[in-house]
Amino acid sequence: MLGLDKKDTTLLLIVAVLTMCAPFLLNPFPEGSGMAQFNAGYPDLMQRFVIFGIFAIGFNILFGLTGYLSFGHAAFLGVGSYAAVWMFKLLSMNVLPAIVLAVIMSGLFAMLIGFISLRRSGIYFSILTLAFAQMMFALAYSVLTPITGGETGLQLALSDPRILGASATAEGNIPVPALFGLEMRSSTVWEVGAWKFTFNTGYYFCAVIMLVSFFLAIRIFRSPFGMMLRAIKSNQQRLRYTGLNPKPYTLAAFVISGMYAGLAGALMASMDPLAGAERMFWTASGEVVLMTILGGAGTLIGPVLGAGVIKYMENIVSKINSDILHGWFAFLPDGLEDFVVAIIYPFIGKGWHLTLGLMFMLVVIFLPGGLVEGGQRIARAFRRGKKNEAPKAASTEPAE
Amino acid sequence: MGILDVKDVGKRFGGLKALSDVNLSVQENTCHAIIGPNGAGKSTLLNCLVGKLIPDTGSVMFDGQSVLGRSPHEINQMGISRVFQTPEIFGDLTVMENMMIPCFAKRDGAFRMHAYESIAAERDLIEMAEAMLDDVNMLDKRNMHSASMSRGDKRRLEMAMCLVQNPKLLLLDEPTAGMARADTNNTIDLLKEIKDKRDITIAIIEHDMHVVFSLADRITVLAQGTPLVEDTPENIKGHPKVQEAYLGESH
Amino acid sequence: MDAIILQILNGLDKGSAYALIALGLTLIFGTLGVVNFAHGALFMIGAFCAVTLSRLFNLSHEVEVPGQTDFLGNPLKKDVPYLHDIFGEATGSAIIDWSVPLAILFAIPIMIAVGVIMERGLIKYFYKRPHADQILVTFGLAIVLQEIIKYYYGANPIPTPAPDAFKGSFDFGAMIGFAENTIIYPYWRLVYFCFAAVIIGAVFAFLQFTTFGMVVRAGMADRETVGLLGINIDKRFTIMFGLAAAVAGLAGVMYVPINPPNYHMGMDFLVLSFVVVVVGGMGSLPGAVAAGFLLGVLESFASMREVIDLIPGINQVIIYLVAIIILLTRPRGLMGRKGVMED
Amino acid sequence: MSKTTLTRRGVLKTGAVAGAGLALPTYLSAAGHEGFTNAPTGSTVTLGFNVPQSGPYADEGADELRAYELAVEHLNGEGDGGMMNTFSSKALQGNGILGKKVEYVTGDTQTKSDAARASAKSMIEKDGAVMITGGSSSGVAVAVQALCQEAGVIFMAGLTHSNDTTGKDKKANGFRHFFNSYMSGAALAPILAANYGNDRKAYHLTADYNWGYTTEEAVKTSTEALGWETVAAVRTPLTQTDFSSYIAPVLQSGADVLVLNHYGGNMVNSLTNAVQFGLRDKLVNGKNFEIIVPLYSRLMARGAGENVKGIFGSTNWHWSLQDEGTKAFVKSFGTKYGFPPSQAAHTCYVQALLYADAVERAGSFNPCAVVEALEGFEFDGMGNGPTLYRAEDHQCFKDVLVVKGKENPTSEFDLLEIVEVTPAAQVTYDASIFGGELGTCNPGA
Repeated sequence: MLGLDKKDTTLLLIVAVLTMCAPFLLNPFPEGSGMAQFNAGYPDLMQRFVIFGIFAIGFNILFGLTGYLSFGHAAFLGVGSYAAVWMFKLLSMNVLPAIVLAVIMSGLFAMLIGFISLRRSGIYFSILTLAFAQMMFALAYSVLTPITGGETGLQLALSDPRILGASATAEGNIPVPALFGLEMRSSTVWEVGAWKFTFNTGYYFCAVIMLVSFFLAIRIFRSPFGMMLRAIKSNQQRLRYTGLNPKPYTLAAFVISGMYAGLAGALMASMDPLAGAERMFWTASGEVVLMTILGGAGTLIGPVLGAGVIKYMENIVSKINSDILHGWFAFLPDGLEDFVVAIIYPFIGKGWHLTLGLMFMLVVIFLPGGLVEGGQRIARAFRRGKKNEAPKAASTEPAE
Repeated sequence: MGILDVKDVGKRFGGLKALSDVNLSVQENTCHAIIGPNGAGKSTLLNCLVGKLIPDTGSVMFDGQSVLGRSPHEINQMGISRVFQTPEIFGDLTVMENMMIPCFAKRDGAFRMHAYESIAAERDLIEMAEAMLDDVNMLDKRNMHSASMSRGDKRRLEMAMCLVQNPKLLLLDEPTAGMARADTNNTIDLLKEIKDKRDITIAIIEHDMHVVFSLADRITVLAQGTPLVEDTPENIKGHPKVQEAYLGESH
Repeated sequence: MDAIILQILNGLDKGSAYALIALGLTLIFGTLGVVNFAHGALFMIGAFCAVTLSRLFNLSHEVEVPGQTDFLGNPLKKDVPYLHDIFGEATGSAIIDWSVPLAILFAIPIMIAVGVIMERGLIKYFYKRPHADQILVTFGLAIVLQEIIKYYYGANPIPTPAPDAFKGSFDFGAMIGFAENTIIYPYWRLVYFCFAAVIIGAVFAFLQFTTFGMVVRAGMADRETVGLLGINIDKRFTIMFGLAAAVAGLAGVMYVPINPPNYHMGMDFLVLSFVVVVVGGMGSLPGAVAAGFLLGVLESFASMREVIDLIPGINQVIIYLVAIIILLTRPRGLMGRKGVMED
Repeated sequence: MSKTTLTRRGVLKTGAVAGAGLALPTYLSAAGHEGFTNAPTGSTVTLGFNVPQSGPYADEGADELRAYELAVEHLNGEGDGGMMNTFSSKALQGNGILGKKVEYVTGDTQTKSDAARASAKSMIEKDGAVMITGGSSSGVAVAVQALCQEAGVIFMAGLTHSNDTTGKDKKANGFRHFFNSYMSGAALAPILAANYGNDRKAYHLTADYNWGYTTEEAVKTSTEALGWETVAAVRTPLTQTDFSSYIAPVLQSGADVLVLNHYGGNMVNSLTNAVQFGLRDKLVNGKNFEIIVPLYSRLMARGAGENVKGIFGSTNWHWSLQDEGTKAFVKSFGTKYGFPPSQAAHTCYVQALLYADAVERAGSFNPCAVVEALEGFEFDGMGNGPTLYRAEDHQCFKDVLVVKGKENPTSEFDLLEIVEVTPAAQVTYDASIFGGELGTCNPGA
């Protein structure tokens, strides 16, 4: 289907079904129950899952295929956001022109930064990209405040001179981003018994774009171009002596992944029309690196998983406070309750960073291929359990 | 005029004279060996031919065009393929993928943005690669992870990758270095077969006299950066200067 | 002229902190080939060794102060350190006053232990793994260490002053014939600079003049060959890691009076120290030191009012700008060797 | 061959299920039938406390959270009632808000606008919070305020000092109790002139972002009006940790006062460095060299240790005030936690109470009703004397404290002493001077 082989088609379909059913899958616990804390099926987080999924998919095209570790990719996310918000301010609240401009702008920035940074390889390349991103962050936060809004971020105002569209709504509010009148923030809620499922326009818009991005990523992975990128990671010398010029290939990969980042930035701005400079700080660049490695660099689905896990930790685990903990363990005798809460407390709520750090370490120690390898091991264990007599041919296949 | 003409090439590294006054002409459809003791400048000369180094003086013409100042991939596109001393292949890729890359390079040039196409759809190239693999008896290994193969297989794969491009000139840099006798003989057989079957020019740098005398049509002896003598294998064998150069090395 | 001397002095001082951190980082890079994102955390732990010692010295019991009340109206209680009881008030106060320099002795064994445990327990399994994995695991470790410190010490900076004898500054300008108050320099920064010079000198001497150092240097140049010689590289690597941790930790201990330490100070320095190491050139110790001082001095110059007026925002980007220019003109940094971390 | 058919059938089946899922729109119900976002339906109402729990301001955030927990206790009729007893409005009954028990959710802003908005959004979208409050920086306050405006909930700002929050970036759904840069400048200048004379040369070091700019501007204008001269103003990067190269040239410039427009970690480090360079022991132009920190925070002052002694600054509130409101609050906070509250805790506590009171008085959680109840609201008994929530910009006008680092602190909390309580009239300004548009209140869905 769509020029994909059977295995990839299955993968794409699974991802499509998962994203389309996310409002159900992420809200497995009934409203008001103790476990409802773990529900992630609200629009903002679902949007973040897919947007950071796009960011990580794009990053993986560069890092997973060519092995070039960019430590400044968040800069393109920032550029995309700024471009999109400026489009909202100046042109129209329609998200399409904003996304188009954001992708173009981030592509141009990626072209320039990539052209210079790709003159070096290895850690030298990483530091060059880091330096560019940090410079962009520092300038955006300070001297470029008139363009970027500085500390408070670039946001919409009632006085924006919107060429196509009104500066303010009839009620005197700032209009919201929309796709030809379909507001990104509008939601329908479906209540089934104690469950509550939210279907958000913005989420589905992002999800569709993510699926398209994912599909394109699969095509790139399976294309001759993708093979060349993997060849670059494997042996640049041989590639050169085989008559291929690695530079345009790496630059193209850099620009493509920069455009993915810009797309993610534009979607962030479309869901929530604000662009802050922190988006470009090195920790943000580091985050996408961690997402990719955590999920499994070079695999198709890994980066999306990694993005999901990190965003889940950040948004769900960080919100559990000691009151909620006491609520959970209220059934225990008092002394034991306090003891259990005291044991768990450092790892949740404001201690969510600790859990994250431990998880990074555990995953990389025990699952060198990231979460995807974990999945493969489980699958293999099942397969082995099912048919012990089957030959072990499957295990020699390269990991995907 | 040969297919490859090296004229007055000189190269210095700081104070060290690596090459001087090298003149060499490789004739079409012959196998030309360059031999010489360690440090004679063989590798430097080779690197000057493929664009890794730029000589200080002189010219290198291939097929009527200068190769100087061109980068390795451009020189490959002109029709020169190179086999390395230790096999250079794409270790993370499968054998078949290793074969497809030169096929694409041959057809599409140094860069093409074929990011949306599918490899599976390139029937012609796949057939081409498979035929070549068949030629080197590696078709059964097509889905193997190439890094996990034996050194001999890697060597054969590398040759196949070069040959599938149908190069005008095949450069071999000590193709049997570090090989066991049996592997060396296999390689010689393989090269002989290639030579007989195809219209191809081969330039080989080699240490192993056995290999050289089994394959070469002409031999150039290099010593201290300068060609000592150039002749047929028969004449080289008994040449006093050659013996002197090689004896000199052992002392 | 005086302004320039002033900024050179400042730069050297800033640079000595950069150089010390980068030195430890490049020891690990160069000898072990490990990208250690937890190096900043080691610096931070060193700083908290000083805080801990100072807290230990200040362990107190409460004594009621007659006639005064606290904010809730209860009788005011004053803390009296046990050291006062043990050594008498004068000696006790003096020991507390000197807690930061004393912390050096306290920190060395702790830092070496931390380094050795880290290497034996974790890093050793990552020598053959891709750099990306090393980054992930050491970054995770850095977060964990940081969070542990935050859990016990809070997020706010903790003031830990230098001994009274080193408070304040001296008028360096007046000494060399400039007008008064043009070039002033705090005593403690002078101490820090000298301290850094001694540590750097000691590390170099250690690598230069001991057999151990020779092997390590050989290992930095060509690890495989040294391994083939049958030398137990593993043990030496462990010691190197301990040494690097100690250097980072000592840099942290002595940094405490300059800026009050907090749990994320390591992360603040991390990116900068990577830039320093890379600008210096991978695997080059002198390169790292030179780059540290160079970037420190340039940063100081960029923060001059006259320069900022000329190029607004230059102080924000100078380090990165210099890094980019150096890496583009010198492909392997100032003194880097070919083939180290280029793949 | 059979395998292929199997897959295809599997796909068809999945497609059918998905189709069925989408074909059930009749069961869907639109949210917010009450006419505004997250209208509380049950016996409880949820408030969102969005404070920094990680990053450099985590301790300040923790103190804010303590204050909120205390406020919730008091609102629900537990504890000693704190400021509810001294508050001039007596609408609050101690039975929750409008009879609904107050519940709360917490989130981590990380002091990043993105993260703050994400956690505020999750409170609104997932937990049904009807009001968001908290924060420890202006960047976050402005970002979250804009979000609340868009979503149709009330935002009660925590610690935010930039003029922008209720100036250029003001929003109808947002309210700020904390004071701002302008007020700091206006309150400080006369005290500075009185203590240091009218003939001073000031050197500014300013954090290079919005809050720094507005503070520098405010202090500059108000001191220059009293005869001071500004020698230079140098911008320092946010990420700067060592300020030596900025501090060292100060003496050379001929300045005799250094103004540190820094907050948080920047302030701790720049002040420590300035004292390290011995600036305060110097005599310039025949006068003692002085340092000024326009915005003081006790929590941060602690980080600078002894270096704060004798240094002037301004603060929103301090626990050593002697009015009834302050005493009641300090007592209940101190009893519960064992140490006195910070100004961040105070402003957050007051904001929570003010919101609850406004809802009681309006008789509705509808944001527009709350806005109406808060606009122009005058109250007392909350620790700052008579206070006005100005209708034009949703900024509180109240007395501003000028404080000085204490020479002989009796405890680690007793670091500041109050020098002067500048009356509200002296720091009041025209609502239009900072631009921006309030817009109209947005009740959301």
